[in-house]
Amino acid sequence: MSNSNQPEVRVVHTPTFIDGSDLETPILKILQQDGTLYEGAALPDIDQALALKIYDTFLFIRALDERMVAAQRQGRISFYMTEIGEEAADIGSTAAMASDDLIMAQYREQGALAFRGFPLKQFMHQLFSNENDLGKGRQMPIHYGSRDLNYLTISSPLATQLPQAVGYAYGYKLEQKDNCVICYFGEGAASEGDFHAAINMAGVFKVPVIFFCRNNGYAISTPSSEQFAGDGIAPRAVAYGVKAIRVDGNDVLAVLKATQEARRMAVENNQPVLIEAMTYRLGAHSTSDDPSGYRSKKEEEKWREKDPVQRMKLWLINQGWWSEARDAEELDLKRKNVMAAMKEAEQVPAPSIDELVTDVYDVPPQHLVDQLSELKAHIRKYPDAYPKTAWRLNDE
Amino acid sequence: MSNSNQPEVRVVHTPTFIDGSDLETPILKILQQDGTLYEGAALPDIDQALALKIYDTFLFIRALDERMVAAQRQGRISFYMTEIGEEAADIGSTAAMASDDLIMAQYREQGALAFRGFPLKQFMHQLFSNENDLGKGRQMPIHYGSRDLNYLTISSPLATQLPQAVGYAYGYKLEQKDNCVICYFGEGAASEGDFHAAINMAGVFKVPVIFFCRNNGYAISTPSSEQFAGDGIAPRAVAYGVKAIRVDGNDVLAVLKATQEARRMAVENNQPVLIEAMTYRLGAHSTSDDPSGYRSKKEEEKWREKDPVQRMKLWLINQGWWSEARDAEELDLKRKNVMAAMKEAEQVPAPSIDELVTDVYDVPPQHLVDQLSELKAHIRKYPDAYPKTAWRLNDE
Amino acid sequence: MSNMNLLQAINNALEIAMSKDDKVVCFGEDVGHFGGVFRATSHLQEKFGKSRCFNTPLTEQGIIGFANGLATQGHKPVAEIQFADYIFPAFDQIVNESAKYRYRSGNQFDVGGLTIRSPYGGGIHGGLYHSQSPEAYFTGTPGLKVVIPRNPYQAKGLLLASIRDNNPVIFFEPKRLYRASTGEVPEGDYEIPLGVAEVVKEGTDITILGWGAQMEVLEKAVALAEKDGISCELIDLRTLLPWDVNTVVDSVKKTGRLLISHEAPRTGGFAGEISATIQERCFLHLESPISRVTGLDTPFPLAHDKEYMPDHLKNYEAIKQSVQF
Amino acid sequence: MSNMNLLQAINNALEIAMSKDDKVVCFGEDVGHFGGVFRATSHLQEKFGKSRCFNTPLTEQGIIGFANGLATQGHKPVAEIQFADYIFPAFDQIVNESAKYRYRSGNQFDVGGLTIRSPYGGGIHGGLYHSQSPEAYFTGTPGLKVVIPRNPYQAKGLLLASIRDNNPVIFFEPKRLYRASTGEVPEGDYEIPLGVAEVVKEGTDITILGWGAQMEVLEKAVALAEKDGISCELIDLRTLLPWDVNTVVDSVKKTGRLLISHEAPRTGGFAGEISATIQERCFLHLESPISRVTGLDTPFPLAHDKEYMPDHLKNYEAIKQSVQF
Ligand SMILES: Cc1ncc(C[n+]2csc(CCOP(=O)(O)OP(=O)(O)O)c2C)c(N)n1
Ligand SMILES: Cc1ncc(C[n+]2csc(CCOP(=O)(O)OP(=O)(O)O)c2C)c(N)n1
Ligand SMILES: [Mg+2]
Ligand SMILES: [Mg+2]
Repeated sequence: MSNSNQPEVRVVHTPTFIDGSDLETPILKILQQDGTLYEGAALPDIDQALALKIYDTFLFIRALDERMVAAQRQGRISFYMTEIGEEAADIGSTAAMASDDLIMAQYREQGALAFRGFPLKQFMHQLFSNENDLGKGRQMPIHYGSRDLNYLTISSPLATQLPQAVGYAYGYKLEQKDNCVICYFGEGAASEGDFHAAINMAGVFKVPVIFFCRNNGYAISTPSSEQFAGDGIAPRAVAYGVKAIRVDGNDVLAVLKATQEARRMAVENNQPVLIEAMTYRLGAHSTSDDPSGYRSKKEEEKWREKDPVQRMKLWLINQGWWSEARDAEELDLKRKNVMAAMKEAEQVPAPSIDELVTDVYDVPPQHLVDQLSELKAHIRKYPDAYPKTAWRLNDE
Repeated sequence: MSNSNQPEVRVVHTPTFIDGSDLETPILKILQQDGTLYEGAALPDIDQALALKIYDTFLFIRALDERMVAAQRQGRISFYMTEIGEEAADIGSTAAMASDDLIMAQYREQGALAFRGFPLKQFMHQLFSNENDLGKGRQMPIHYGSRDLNYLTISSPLATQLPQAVGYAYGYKLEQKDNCVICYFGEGAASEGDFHAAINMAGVFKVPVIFFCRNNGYAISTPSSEQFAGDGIAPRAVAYGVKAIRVDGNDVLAVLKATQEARRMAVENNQPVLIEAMTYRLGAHSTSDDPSGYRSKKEEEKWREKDPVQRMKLWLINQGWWSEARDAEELDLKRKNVMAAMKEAEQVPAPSIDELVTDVYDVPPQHLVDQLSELKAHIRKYPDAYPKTAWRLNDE
Repeated sequence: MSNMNLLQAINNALEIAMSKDDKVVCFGEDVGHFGGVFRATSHLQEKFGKSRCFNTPLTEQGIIGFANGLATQGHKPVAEIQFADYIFPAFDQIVNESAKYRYRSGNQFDVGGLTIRSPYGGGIHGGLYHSQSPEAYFTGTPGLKVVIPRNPYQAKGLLLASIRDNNPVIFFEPKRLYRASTGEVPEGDYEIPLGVAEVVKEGTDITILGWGAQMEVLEKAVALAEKDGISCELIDLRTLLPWDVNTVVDSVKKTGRLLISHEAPRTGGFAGEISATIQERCFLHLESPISRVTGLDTPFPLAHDKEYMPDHLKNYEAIKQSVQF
Repeated sequence: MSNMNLLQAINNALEIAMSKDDKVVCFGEDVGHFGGVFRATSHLQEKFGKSRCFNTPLTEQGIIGFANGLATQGHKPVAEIQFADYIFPAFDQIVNESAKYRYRSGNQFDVGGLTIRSPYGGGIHGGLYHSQSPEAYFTGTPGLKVVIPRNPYQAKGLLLASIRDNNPVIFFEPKRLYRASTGEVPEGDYEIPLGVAEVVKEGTDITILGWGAQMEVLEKAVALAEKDGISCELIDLRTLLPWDVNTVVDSVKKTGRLLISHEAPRTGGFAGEISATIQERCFLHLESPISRVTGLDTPFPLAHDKEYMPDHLKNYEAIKQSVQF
C-alpha cells in the first residue's frame, strides 16, 4: 500500500495472520562457562588492558554490593540494590562505548559507572547522603550521577530515561558529534508507555542511541511470563525501524561484541539499535525484597552456575592474564578499600540546610528564601529536634 | 534463554541483528476495483441481506457526511469530521461483530454506529448538542455514544480507549461471555503510550479484543512516514503474543473476512488480534483542516480511484443485487432524510441548565447544588445574556 | 474486634469486598501471588483465584486504562499503584478519562466501580520518588473522589465505602503508618461514609485540620498546645473531594481560628483551597489568619526530610502564633 | 512596531529566538511543514530547516521525554502540545522529570532550556477536551515556571523570556485570543521578565486579579464597575509560578479587597492558593472576603459553555458584592 513504508507487499487472497512464530531472534554467545570460546565465535575488539579493566570492575562491584547489603542490614544505610549476576551486561556494554558517550542508567548499573572511573568515595558519599554527595544528599541510595563522567543522574520513575535518550542523541546528531547514547532498562520497565514512545521516535528521527535491555527475568516479584506474552524485548524493535540483537547477558565477550557493533551502526549511520541481554538477577530486587516469596532456590542455583564473573575469570586465566591467587588477593584488597571508604563516608556530615532549597530553580525565588529563613529560625528554637542541621546553624 | 517465552532459541556466534526485513506482512485483498473477485479469493460469510445492509450504511454515511460538512460551512454546527474513503474499514468490520459486542471508536467511525442502527435523528441531536442528545449536549459534534447499541461514547484524547478495550474484554472473559470488543484507532494514535500498554496487556491477559487500526496515511498533516519508520502497525503485534493481519481497507469483503476470522479466534481462544486496514482519508481531517497544505491533489486522486463505495457497488451489481438506478434513488432519498432531520434537530432547544452539574458524580454533591443555584439566580438577573437557558428558568 | 495494623485493615477490607461481591477485582504491579510490595493484597490470589487478583505488566497508564474499561463493563476494579509517586503516567487515564466518563456520555457509561489504591507520603526515607503526597493533583479534578484514612479502623471502613461508592475514588494510604499504626478493628463489614469529616477532639480556641498520616503529628502538636492551655478542635477531613465544608465551617465559627496541615508542598497544596473557602464562609468569625503548616516548596528531600516535614513542633508553633495573633 | 495578532506575535518570538540562538529547536504534532494546527510555527521549518523545526510522532509523553533529553544536552527545546487538554499523557515527564531534574542531580544536570507551549482555555466551542485550563496542575509543582500572556505584546516578550529562562517553563497560550487579540508589537527582540505581575490599571476600592484570556473579561467587568463609581485596580499575574506575591499584597493593602478570576473549576484552582496567601499576608487589611469568580466544578461543557464561564457579568456582580460587603 502506498502509505506503508515497505515498498513491495505480498498480496494474499485468503486471510493470513502473522504472529511471533514468523520471527526468530537468535542469541549471540561467544564465551562458554568453562572460559573457552565457542567454535567459530568472533572475538570482540579487546586487549589485555581492556579485559583486565572490565574484570577489575567486576570484582569491585562484587565487593561493593556484598559490603553495602551488609551495611544496610546493620542499619548504616537505608537501602541498597545489587547487580550480582548481571555484571557482564552493564560493564561489558559500557566498555564498548566512548568515554564521552552519555550513559542513562535505570538503577542496577553501578558497574557502568565504576568502569567510567567513579571514585569509591563518591559511591560512598551518595550512599550515605552526606555533604560530599554530588547529588547533595537528595536521593535514595544508588541514585548516582556524574556530569564529569557522562553518567546521567538516576531517577526512580521507570523508563522515563528512554525518550530522554532519544532527545539527547538527537542533540548529538544536530551537532554532528561522533557520539552515541547508551540507555539501560529492565524488561519490566519496557512495559511502560515511554518505552514505546522512545523506540518509535528513535526510528523516525534516526538517532545514535543504543537501548540496552537487561532482561533478568523479573520485575520485583513479577516473572517475565506475566510481563509480556511475546519472545522477550528484542522483537519489538523490528516494527519500528530499529535494529535489534539478543545476547547472552552473562557472556561478557558477547555483550562487548554486540555493543561494539551496535555503536558503530549508531554512530556511522544514525541507526538506533536495541540490545537485549538475557541474564538473571541473582540477588534480591533490593534490600527491601525477599525473593524466596516468588521463586525457587533451584532456579537461582541454575543461574548461579552461569555466573558471568566466574566465566570471565576462567577466560582470563586461559589467556594467561590472570590467576586464582591474584583473584583472591585483589578481591580482598577491594573489600578492605570498600570498608575503609564506608567508615570514612559515614563520618561526613549531612549537607547544609541551605541545600534544601537550592536547585529547585537556577536561583531560589523569594518564597523559597522565605521558607528557608523561617525554617532556620525554627531549628534554632528546637536544635535538639533537628540534630543533623542544628549544629551548623549555631556555627553561622 | 530460560526466561524467554520462546523455548527453542537459535544460538549464533557472530553478531546477528534482526530488523524489519526479517518479517513480511502480506495484505489481504478479495475484491478488485471493478467489482470482481481476485482469483482464488475466499469470500467472507455474507448474504444478500448483509451485503445490502452494509451498502445502505455506506450510502447513508456519504449523505450524512456531505450534508454536515456543508452545514458546518453554513455555521449551523461548529465542527464535523467525515469518514469519506474509509467506509469499508469501519462498516465492513462492524458487520462481522455480534450486535452485543462492544464497539470502542476513535471518532471517524460513525459508519459503525449507523450500521448498528443508530437513528438518524440521534445523529442530529448529538451534532446540534440539543436536549435530545444522549450525551446531553456536553461534547463536540461527532462524539456519539449509545449504551443501547453497545457503542462507547467517544472521547477526544487519542488512544485512551485501547487499554480500556482490554479491561472491557477482560470483563467478558471473567463472565465467560461469547463476546469480543472491537476497538478502532488511527495509525497516528498508535504512537501513544496507551497503544503499547494495551497490546502488551492483551497478550498477557489473553482477552477477546480486536484492535482495528485504520491506517489512512495521515494524522492531521503528519504523513505516516513521519509517524513511524517501520512497516505500518501490524508487525507490532508480533512481539506481544497478539496475532495480526493486514487488509486492503477499501475492500469491504477483505475487511469483513478478516474481521470474521479475527472475531472467531478472539471469542473461541481468547486470542487478541490486531487488524491493520490500509486506507486513505479522502476528505479533510476535520472541518477545521485544509489538506491542500500538506498533500497533493494527485495523491488524493489516486486514492479516489480506489473508492470503497464504488467498488462494493460494482460487486453488488455483478451479483444482481443492485442497480445504478436504485443507487441514485436511494442516495437521493437519504439526502432528503438527512436534510429533514437536520432541520428538525436544529429547532430542538439546548438541554436544561440542570444538566450542567448532573453526572459529574452519580448524585450532585452540595457544592455543585450550590453553584447551580447561584448560577440560576445570576441568569435570572441577566436573562438576555444567557438566551439558551434563561427562557426556561422563567418557566419554572 | 481484633488488633490490626493499617495494612491488615486494608487487606481485611479487600477480602470482605471480594467475598461479598464477585465483581470486585484487585490488580496492579506485584499484587498477585506476592501480595504487593507492602503486602496489602496478601493471600487474595490464593483465596479468590488468579482471575480476580493478579499481577499486571509494569505500566501505570495501562493499569488504569484497563481498570477504566473493566469498570465500564460493570465490574469493581481495585487497582493498586505501587507508590503514589508513580501515579503520573496514569494521569491522563484518571483526569481525562475516569473523572469525565459519566459526564461526557450523559450517564450512559461510567466508571463508578473504580477504586485506585496507592501508598503515599513521607517518613520512610524515600526521597523524591517514594514520599510524595500528590492529593492536590486530584482534588482539582471534578468527577473524582479522594479519600485518605488516618488509622486502621478508618482505613477499613473508608476503603469498603470507596469500593462500593458509585464514583471513581482515589484512595491514598499513609504508608508510614502501614505497620506503625495499630488499633482495634471490627472483624465484620462496616462502612464509613465518604464526604464526611470527623471531629476527632472538640475544643474552643482553634480548629486544627488535617488528614492521613498528618493526623498523628497533629495530635502531638495539640497535646503540646493543650499543655499551654490552648483548647484545640481537631478534625480529620477524611474525604478531600468532595469535602465536608459544613463541618469545618461550623468548627471555625466556634473557634475563630483555623490551622491546616499537610505534607505536600505549600504552593498549590489542598490547604490553599480549604483556606480560601473558609475565609469566604467565615470571614467575620476569623480572629487570626488561617494558617498553613506544610511541606516546603521543593521536591521531597532525603537527607533533610526531617527538616522538610511539617512536624508537631512546627504545628505547635503555628498554633501558638495563631492564638497569639 | 507592527500590528500583530497573538499567533503572529508567538510566531515572531519563535523566529527571533531561533535566529539568535541555534540551540533553539521547535517540535510537536504537526508543527513542522504545516506550522501547527493553529499555525503558531508557520514557516519556521522553511526558514530554519527540518532539523530545527519538525513534526513528532503523536505521543505527548514522547515529546516531553525527548524534549527533556534534548534540554539536558544543552539545547533549548520549545515543545508544542497541540491542546492543553492533551498535556496529561506527558504529566509524568513534566512533574517527575522536568521539574525535578536539577534538584535530584545536585545541579549536575538540568532541563533549564525547556519551554512547553500549549494553547489553553475555553470559548471556541471545544467542550471537555478543547477547553481546559490546567494551570493549577502545574502550579503545585516546585521546579516549574508557569507563564500565561494576555495579548500579543505580552506574548512575544514573555515567550522570549521563557525560552531564555534557565528553568523549565510551561507557557499556556489563550487560544481564544489567537486571532481575536491584536495590537502593536515591536518588531525587534525584547523580553518581559518572568515572576513579575503587571498593574494594568490603578484603582483604590478593590484589586482584581487574573491572567491570560480572562484579562479581557475582567477589563469589561471593571468598566461596568467603574460606571457605578467603583475604582478597580486591575492586575495581570502573568507568571503563576513563582508568582509575584508582593505586587498583589501591596495592592490589597491599598484597596482592602481582592477578587481573583479564572476559567478553571473553582475547587483546586489557582485562585485558592492566591486567596490563602493573601489572607495570610493582608489579614488586617481585608474589608471583605477574598472572592473567586471561576468556572464551575464540572468538566468543561459544550451547550452550556456560556453559562459555565466566569464572564464579565459574573465578575461585575462579584465586584459589587465585595464592595457592598
Ligand atoms: C513508574 C514506576 N512504576 C513502578 C516503580 C516501582 N518499581 C521499581 S523497580 C520495579 C521493577 C523493575 O523491573 P525491571 O525493569 O525488570 O528491572 P530490574 O529490577 O529487574 O533490574 C518496580 C515496579 C517505579 N520505580 N517506577
Ligand atoms: C492525546 C491527543 N493528542 C492530540 C490530539 C489531537 N488530534 C486529534 S486527531 C489527531 C490525529 C489523529 O490521527 P490518526 O490517529 O491517524 O486518525 P485519523 O484522523 O487519521 O483518522 C490529533 C493529533 C488528541 N485528540 N489527543
Ligand atoms: Mg527485570
Ligand atoms: Mg490516520
